[in-house]
Amino acid sequence: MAVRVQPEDFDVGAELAALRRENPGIGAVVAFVGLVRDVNGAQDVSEVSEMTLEHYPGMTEKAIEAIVTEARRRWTLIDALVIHRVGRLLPTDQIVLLAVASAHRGDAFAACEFMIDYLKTRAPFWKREVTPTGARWVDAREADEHAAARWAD
Amino acid sequence: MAVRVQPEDFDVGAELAALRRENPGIGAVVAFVGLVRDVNGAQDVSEVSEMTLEHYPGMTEKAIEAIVTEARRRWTLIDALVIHRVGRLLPTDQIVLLAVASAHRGDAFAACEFMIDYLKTRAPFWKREVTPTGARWVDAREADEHAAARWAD
Amino acid sequence: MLKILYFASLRETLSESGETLPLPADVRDVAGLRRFLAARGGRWQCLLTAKNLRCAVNQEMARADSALNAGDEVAFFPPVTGG
Amino acid sequence: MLKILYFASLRETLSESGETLPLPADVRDVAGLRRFLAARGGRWQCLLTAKNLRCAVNQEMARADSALNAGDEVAFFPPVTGG
Repeated sequence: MAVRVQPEDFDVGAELAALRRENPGIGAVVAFVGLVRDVNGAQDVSEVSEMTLEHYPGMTEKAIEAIVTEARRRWTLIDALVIHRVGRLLPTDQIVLLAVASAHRGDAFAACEFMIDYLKTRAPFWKREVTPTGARWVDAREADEHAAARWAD
Repeated sequence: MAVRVQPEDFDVGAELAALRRENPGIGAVVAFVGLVRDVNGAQDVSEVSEMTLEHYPGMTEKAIEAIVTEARRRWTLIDALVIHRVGRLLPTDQIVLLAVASAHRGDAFAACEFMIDYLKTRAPFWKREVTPTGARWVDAREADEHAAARWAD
Repeated sequence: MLKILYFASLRETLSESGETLPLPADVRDVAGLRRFLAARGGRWQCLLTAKNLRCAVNQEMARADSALNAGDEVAFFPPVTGG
Repeated sequence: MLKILYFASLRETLSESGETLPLPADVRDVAGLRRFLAARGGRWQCLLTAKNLRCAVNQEMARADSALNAGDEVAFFPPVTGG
């Protein structure tokens, strides 16, 4: 189980290979990659030319680790990985990678979707977008709250 | 949308990069990789030393394309990819890659899980395992039928 | 003519991967072809006795009452186990 | 002492990323600290008026009635928007 918060980009193929590490008990890997879109989803359809991701160093890592721990409590997982970038990002850039390895695919799908839903509402990251009409902080999406609420015990 | 049935291995990182093709409308990519486990899940816990995947050339591709078409009808997807290997495989080898690109993650997660559930019950592939007690054809799993039945209209 | 294909454990049981034969006069559907083949006796009886035998006609999943016509490609196989 | 941090739009509104101050005598919980800071007036009133303001104490999400003690690290920020 690895959690990394970093400005650098990541190599999905290499990260998934490292997660599997030739473990013959793994039958399924599910991965989610979040990317910067050039369209602002929250308020209007103006073009996004760049984005800055701010975070709360220290708490961010703890919050993500708590999410991974909760996923491992709920499902039978062999390993999990979360990489989240911070700093300046451009459209088509990778923002986040979540990957889960398990014996059976049901666990990996559920855990991966649970982790991104929780991360979206519980990990202290904030997006600031630059559009032709200026820079602004992205509003939290109600859809993300609903997605996270699905997993309530 | 690409569907490939091939004996050759595939490079997940390169395939996902090709799927995204720098399209700035893509906000989410969900990928599933199925791998050969060294443990037989269906009948007992004897070790699997190798596996052969047989298929029905022609129908296989058509069946997978129908599954992808159905996924695109149900969800808003930007692109989708399925690669399924055939022939001789060893534990830890990659068997199948399904990847879905969409604007929002909910569509990508649902479509990817739908596609693998349907592929497991509708695409003509058959696994034959070699274990210390001999070779045998893998029995269809009731769990896979249940997983596919969840998506019935 | 009918092109018939057998896959996986069924192919091994029959020691045949396929055959081509004229559409038998009294065979109108998949169930009829199964009865016709099983009537050969011996290992061919598995066409009737095999549990959960699946059939595709012209590469689409078919049912017992799916119609057969000359020129069709018919495949018999056990439940699929890919992925 | 209390270590207080401000993030994202709140940090910009306050023109402050954080500060350190002695735990005020009458501040026992997060709600009390918000009132104490807002009482500075001007831009600080947003500590009370900001919609959906979130708070963490010692890097764990906290509520209005979460207790505060000397030595705590308290952070205020808008709803998160990562991923």
